[in-house]
Amino acid sequence: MTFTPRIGVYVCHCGINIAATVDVGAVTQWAAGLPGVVVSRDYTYMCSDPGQALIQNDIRELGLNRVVVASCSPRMHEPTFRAAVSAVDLNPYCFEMANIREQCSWVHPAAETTTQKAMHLVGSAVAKAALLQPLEQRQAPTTPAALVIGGGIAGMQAALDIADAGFEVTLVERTSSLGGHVGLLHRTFPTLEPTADLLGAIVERATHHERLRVLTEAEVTAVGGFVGNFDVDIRHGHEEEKVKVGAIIVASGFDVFDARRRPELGYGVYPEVITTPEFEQLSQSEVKINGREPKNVVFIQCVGSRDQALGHPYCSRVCCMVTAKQARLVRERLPNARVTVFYMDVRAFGKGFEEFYDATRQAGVLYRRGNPSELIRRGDRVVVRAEDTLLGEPVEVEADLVILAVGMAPRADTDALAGLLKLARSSDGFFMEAHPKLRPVDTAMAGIFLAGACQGPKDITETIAQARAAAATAMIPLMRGEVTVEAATSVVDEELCAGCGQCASICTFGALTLHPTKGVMVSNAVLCQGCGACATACPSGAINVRHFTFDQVMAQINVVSDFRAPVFSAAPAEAEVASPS
Amino acid sequence: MKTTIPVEDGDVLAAIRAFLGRLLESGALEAIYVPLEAAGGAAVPALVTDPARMAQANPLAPVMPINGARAVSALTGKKAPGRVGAVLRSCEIRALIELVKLQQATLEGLTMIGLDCPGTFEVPRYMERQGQAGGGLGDYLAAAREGRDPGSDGLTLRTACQMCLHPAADQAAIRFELFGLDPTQGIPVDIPDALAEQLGYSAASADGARQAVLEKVLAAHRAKRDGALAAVRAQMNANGGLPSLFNACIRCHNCMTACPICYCKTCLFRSASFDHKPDHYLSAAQRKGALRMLSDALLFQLTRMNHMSASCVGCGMCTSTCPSEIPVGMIFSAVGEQVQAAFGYEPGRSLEDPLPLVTFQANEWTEVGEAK
Amino acid sequence: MLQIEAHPITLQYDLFDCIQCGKCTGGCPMAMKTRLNPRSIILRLLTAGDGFDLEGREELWDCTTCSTCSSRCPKKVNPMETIIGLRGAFVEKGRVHPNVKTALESTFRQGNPLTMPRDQRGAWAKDLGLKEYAEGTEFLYYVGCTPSYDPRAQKVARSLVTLLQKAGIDFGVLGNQENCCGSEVRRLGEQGLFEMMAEENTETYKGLGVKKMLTTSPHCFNVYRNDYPKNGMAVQHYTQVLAGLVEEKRLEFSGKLEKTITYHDPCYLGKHNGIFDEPREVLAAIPGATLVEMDRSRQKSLCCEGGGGRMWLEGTNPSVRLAQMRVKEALEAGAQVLATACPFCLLTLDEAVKHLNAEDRLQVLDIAELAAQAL
Amino acid sequence: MSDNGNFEPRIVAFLCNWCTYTGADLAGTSRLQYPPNVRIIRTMCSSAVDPVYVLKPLMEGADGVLIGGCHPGDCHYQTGNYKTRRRYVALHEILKASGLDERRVWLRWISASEGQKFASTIGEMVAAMRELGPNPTRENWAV
Amino acid sequence: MNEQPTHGSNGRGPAALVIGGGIAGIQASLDIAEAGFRVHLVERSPSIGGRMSQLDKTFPTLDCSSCILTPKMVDAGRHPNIDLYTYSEVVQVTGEAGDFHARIRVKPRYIDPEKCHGCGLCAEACRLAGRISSDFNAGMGKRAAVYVPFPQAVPLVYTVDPEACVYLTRGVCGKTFKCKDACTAGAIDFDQKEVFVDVDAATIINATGFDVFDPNLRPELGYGVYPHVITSLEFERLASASGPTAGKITLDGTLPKKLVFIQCVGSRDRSLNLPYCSRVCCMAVAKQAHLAHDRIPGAEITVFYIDIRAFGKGFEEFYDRVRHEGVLYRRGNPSEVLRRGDRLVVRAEDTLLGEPVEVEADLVVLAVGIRPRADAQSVAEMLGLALDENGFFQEAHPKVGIVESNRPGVLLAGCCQGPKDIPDTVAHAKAAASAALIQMAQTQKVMATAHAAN
Repeated sequence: MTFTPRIGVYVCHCGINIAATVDVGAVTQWAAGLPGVVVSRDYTYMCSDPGQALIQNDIRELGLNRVVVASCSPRMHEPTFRAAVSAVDLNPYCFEMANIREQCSWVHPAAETTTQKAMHLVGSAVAKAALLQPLEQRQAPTTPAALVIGGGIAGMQAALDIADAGFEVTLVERTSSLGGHVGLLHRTFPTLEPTADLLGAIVERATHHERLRVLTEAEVTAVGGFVGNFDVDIRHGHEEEKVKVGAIIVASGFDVFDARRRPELGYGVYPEVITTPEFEQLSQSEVKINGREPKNVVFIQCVGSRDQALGHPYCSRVCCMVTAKQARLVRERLPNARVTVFYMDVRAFGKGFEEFYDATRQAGVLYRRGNPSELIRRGDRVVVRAEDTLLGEPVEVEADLVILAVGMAPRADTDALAGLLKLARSSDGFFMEAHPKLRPVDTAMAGIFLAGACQGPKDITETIAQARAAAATAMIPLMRGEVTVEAATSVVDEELCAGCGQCASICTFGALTLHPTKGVMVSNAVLCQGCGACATACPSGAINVRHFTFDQVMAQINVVSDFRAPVFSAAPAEAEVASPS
Repeated sequence: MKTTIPVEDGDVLAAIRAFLGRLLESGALEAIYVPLEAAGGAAVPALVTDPARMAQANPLAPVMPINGARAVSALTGKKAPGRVGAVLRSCEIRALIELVKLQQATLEGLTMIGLDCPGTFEVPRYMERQGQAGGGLGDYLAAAREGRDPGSDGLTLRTACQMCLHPAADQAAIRFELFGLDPTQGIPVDIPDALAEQLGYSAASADGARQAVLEKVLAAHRAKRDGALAAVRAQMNANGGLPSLFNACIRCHNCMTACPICYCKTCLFRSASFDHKPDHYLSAAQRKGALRMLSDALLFQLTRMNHMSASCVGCGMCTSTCPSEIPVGMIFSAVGEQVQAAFGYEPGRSLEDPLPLVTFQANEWTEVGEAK
Repeated sequence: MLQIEAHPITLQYDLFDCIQCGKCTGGCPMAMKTRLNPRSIILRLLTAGDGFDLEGREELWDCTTCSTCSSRCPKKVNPMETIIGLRGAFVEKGRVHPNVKTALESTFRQGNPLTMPRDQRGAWAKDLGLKEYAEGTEFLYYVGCTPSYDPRAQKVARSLVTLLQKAGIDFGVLGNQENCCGSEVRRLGEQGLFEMMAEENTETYKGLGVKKMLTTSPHCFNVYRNDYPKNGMAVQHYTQVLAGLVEEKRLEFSGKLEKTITYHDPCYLGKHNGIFDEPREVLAAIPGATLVEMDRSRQKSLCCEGGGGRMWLEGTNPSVRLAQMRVKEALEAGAQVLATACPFCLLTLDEAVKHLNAEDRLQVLDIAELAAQAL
Repeated sequence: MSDNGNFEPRIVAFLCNWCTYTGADLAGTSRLQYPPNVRIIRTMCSSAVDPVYVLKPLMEGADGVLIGGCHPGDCHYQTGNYKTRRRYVALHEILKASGLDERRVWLRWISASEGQKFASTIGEMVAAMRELGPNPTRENWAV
Repeated sequence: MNEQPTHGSNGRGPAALVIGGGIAGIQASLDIAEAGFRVHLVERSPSIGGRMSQLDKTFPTLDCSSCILTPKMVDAGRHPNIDLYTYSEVVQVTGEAGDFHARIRVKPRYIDPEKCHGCGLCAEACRLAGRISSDFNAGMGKRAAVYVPFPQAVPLVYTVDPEACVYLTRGVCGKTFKCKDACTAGAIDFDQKEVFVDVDAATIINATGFDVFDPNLRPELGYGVYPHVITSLEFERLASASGPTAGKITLDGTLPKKLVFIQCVGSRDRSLNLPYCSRVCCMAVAKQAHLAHDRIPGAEITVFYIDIRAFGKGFEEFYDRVRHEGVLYRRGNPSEVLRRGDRLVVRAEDTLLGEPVEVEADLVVLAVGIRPRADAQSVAEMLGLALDENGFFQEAHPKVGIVESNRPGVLLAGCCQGPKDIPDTVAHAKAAASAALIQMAQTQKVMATAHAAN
């Protein structure tokens, strides 16, 4: 091929994030000498408008046909720069990034070796860039329908929003009724509104919405396809059915921490010891323990939360306010009862929470700082033994009702569901969002979104907010009516392919088949997810994944395997080193 | 069924030729792949359709110019064009089965005709041997009967054959048995019942001492093999190790060309990916101060191991064709043995065993990938 | 054994509002030198259950009622009042320091805590020809106990009179009829006596038709303003009055005062009542005077340890005296004059200066005195 | 081999885009320091790491090669890492059998949330390669 | 992002009006625009980005704020479905859900946005260069009278500050306009007048954000008196690579060795009628303590707190990590800050020791709380919205109606409704987008039928 690369290299200071540890100037100058490079520049913030303009001008002025930016992780800014280059009609796939921040300047000291590493990474990117090929992104139509897994408050809210927006929604609930954990609550904080009031309305709407199909006692058994066009198998009672949807929202909820895992608290041993969910039930009838009204009630917070020893290092976010609410209820129902709350930190962070906490104390609830160590039986009562860390003294509090504020845990079946949907999980075991800040409801799987406590502990308000957020994000492909098909997929070289079919046997997505007559393999770009396992399986190098081809990777290897301190070859005449900053 | 082919005045070869001829005449097969004796005494693998040509056929010639699996792959492709037969040795059959798994050949419409194989000589040895007294067929068959090495001082079998653990062509449909038997009295053949009836053979068992002799042969080969592999492993692990073993390699790719498993249309190392620009060589040379030309010799061998060692049947054709007399086959057998052991895989045993690298289990090698 | 019921107290003083943040104790000037820990007291009351034993809690008498704790509490709890309440329990049981007993008795009998005869109260002003307050007089000048009897404090009252006369203010005094305001009685926990006095005094002022009152002491000013039942009487501290006069140019200083002055905010003027600027305005108006600020000024002013009945109590740790720390701070600030506007501060600081032998370097003067000098 | 303690090992790492590469990014955003002896090449999945990619650097004199993938069960492509695991086992046998030190090739499962694990893995590998000493192919031009 | 589908012929379908260009407004706008509807995004300041653009790192992942925000800003600035009105204000809204009419006042930048490339020559030339304190840098950096708030501003167009510009304030600026002379693009235009743009919208999202507490209201803490008492926002700018000290945590060149962070300044404070928890300070302080530990070798860092509210995903783990790094957490709400010699002294009670303590400090950082915007009242009146008892915008229902307001069709996003951290803000904004999309989908149906009718 007569193509000669004209590569522009752009090295970012990222303020001082890179410049403080990497000699950006040296990298820029070194890059200028690399084969194919016609211009090499550095700038404070390549991602800023002027930074992007710099690149765009060079593409126009110097006729660049390949661009390399050395800055942060491609996971951060690749889309930004791809958009920038395509804005001036350079194919976005003719762009390559060198990750000299996350994987270089941020993890190494300011030293020659760090700069050398940066040079290698840039060289590697340049070598790959020289071999990059323009690719076309295709659009595929989407099925204007959604699947919601889980019939709790999150699932229902998400389903309703999508249905209200005019799309068919299938809601799959494992149990026989809608409502999830919220259905078990008596009243909500901080308004003390009866749960039934708010939940009832939602369940009512969900069950009667014209575009919302509720399947109870149902579960998803298989998920195929991809964003915009998922094929879902659902086992519904005894029959199996298949639905096609464009987006999937996971709202599978959480499990309650099993207080037996803290045996020193006597749950399951002393009838006087119950959990917060159990109190929700109790508080709906007359509050009696062992047939009599409790006179001394003690709440213990952080049972199964903030507990590294039990693998629950995280805060369950709701217990503080659940406790405050229940303590208030006890004061209302049993005006003569003494109510004590043992806490480590009171986390009243939500709207109206601190005020509610104030009101709870004003109602006569005694808050004592300390994490009770054990419960023991003394006569017909139990004794809570703790240190009041503010008195600095060990204390014993007699109680005839002890309520353990149990935390939220990932559902036991999270694994199974994760496998089914190919979802990643955070270290705390909950489903992992695509980005904790800016993509809190997306997952790594395009078209699959998270709602509610399956992503991490949340109260009702946050759950609903997040459910609606998931709904909005899921609606985007549905409303657009199309999704962009991955361009970096596998491609078969018919000249080289011997049709051995090893690729087909290894492909998870059934993207490869034997051509009926040619005796070579054929790849289906829509099914192909671009993992590249096929390319590895092919001994003759007949299959390549676009944008990650054998030649491109080998070119990178050739650069990075050469650990000699980078040699400065005199920059070719037309190459230009420039530093506007 | 087991039957016996009658042999007239001890001419075993004639009997076999006649038998092959009848397979064609009877229309049981349309063509048969078998070596024909050609001018100069060479035995040339050929596809025979004319029964008359069977006069030159010599399946008993102790030589294997090519691994027949390649030939069969060529003439069956993804489906045999007609009713084809192929006279093959065990190593050829096992290679063929691997190729079938790799969709480079098919057993559909193919009749495999196998012989007990006492071993083969390198082509030059075979030619020499032709002239010599006692180098004839009789001695070869006798060696088979007694289970001894048909080679003699100076004229040794191919090393691969000396250490062959599969001398019997178990997977063949039609199987000529030689070990522990005296074929001059009639050649015991294992043959499908239908075909036997068509050709008018009736059951007749003459097993004799075959099993015992086979054991003896295997024992001898195993001993030989262990010694040889131990030796080559010693070399591979010695200072310089594998690289020095391949220092003599001229990257002629003969090993790959002769290998029955290397089925690629164009080897990766002959593709554009390794057709480097001049500046590539220069910069590569600058790294270590010198660059081997042609480059990537060791990488080529290692990659080939990685591609085919799981399926290597140890036919030794690579060694036979190596102009630098590198013990390629020995090396690949040594490596292949370990790879195959790791996956509990025996190449060529059965079509049922999946190729180890295109399958997996979720709960295997769970220790792999975790820090020790 | 001095058992009290804790629960009613927790309710009376909204102690459940407390989140134990410690802002009270952190700022408490006494916590630095004694066991006094307002936060801890509140928690102990909250966790006491039924009975709470005050035995041995002498530190409750260390409190100067400076109100640092109460003025800073983010949850609007009032530790100072709680402590005063607890003092009440001691008083009820008669378990108080003899000095306190004397002060209280003296107030009850003589109308002043200083054990001075009632009929000598007006003596300080004999030669000033002040008029008795009568209906229609603009201001009732409430002199207060200390300025009436204490020779040092009397100078303040005299100076103030001069200024008021110079400015032509129409004011009158009650002379021997003047009765203690009860401020200290209340701080000492004798709520009963205080309420009785408050009633009497209110009656008296009603009878005289007093509309506007000015006081020498911030303590009196505060008690009238905040502790007395509402009575339609406008109370001002004299510094407010002077500041007003200065602003209206009714009071002008012809004299000069080439001095570096720093001002010590009295707790009952500043923290209690947010009066920070008026005293400074008066000082600023004095020709030649250079005002410097100590680091701890305004809301952060360090208590002189004279409030809350501490004029009669040494406290549990007399070895460290806040007044002396204060004087050192004034010296660090480079002041020649330590100005204040409270008789208690005046006396404690004066004593501290003497104790530190700093008379030649630092003068403690009341703003009224300074102003009068500048006339 | 402590006499090799002072040499700087050269490591090439192939990291899967979804887990280990992201984990490496996390190590960066968390500012977890690790030795600069590693050069990272991003692949979409560990199963895309052709053994040639591993062998080539070893031939060029790299002292170690790291393959990083998602934990078993977490593969973004469902089963890619299971395939990787088999390829790795095969490659290990080849390296072992052929006397090329298999201890120079590591496979590690490092998730997107394991920045710390990534950093420490590099640390461990650098130390281990120091112990092994320089890859002989560094000097051997005739490979 | 090329060739976006847009509902309705060339985008004349239903549109959304988003007020406020912080992360909430940006996120809501992007979601709506991506779904194919037109968005009018109105930002009062010269650039979108809002508070988040002032932050250095974000907790608990520590990824740099501008790194994750900048792409979103650029996307919003570039999006074909988003009409960006910066340096503009919505001054009037009439109509009802599905059919709002809004008037936007575009303030004069005195710079022609078409001509300006944001090269900055004017700012260099300006007589007041380096003399106007920069709001973006929380008053710590200095800029010229013509400026962009920060380098990654979107749009990257300069603005003449009418309060500062010598010409605009005094009517004359020397013999010749230095800025005009400097500008090669001829973009400077002092005759520019404010213009009004009328837009229609099916729905309105109010994302006007928040103010921070003014610590002068807690005089005992010495803010404004002691230069080395700063707010958490000022600390962010100090720690930021793009800040006035390029990331060096210093006010006078020397690195502080002893740092004290004070939490709940202007939060949980009923005496100042700020009874609520500001939700973000605990983690912001944990993050800043980590940064200080990270940037100042051997620094002694103390955090005074009342309760540690590490409630979010990964928060508690981060709090654990910061303590593990050696940051000392002491439970107590400092009562006052004093000067002692050249050092500051923080006086507090360590409530767990039960003793008053004095902690020396070279730098005291006040974790100032989140407050309603000063102009919340007037915005509320303009939009006909209610405010809650704390002055934040009142949601329709605390649980099921958190993005709806009392006025149908007008939605709330982000901190204007109450304190939120970034993930919660983004989620809230997306929730608002969802409600908006529903409204717009329905409006579109109506439009379509109406269109079919005639």
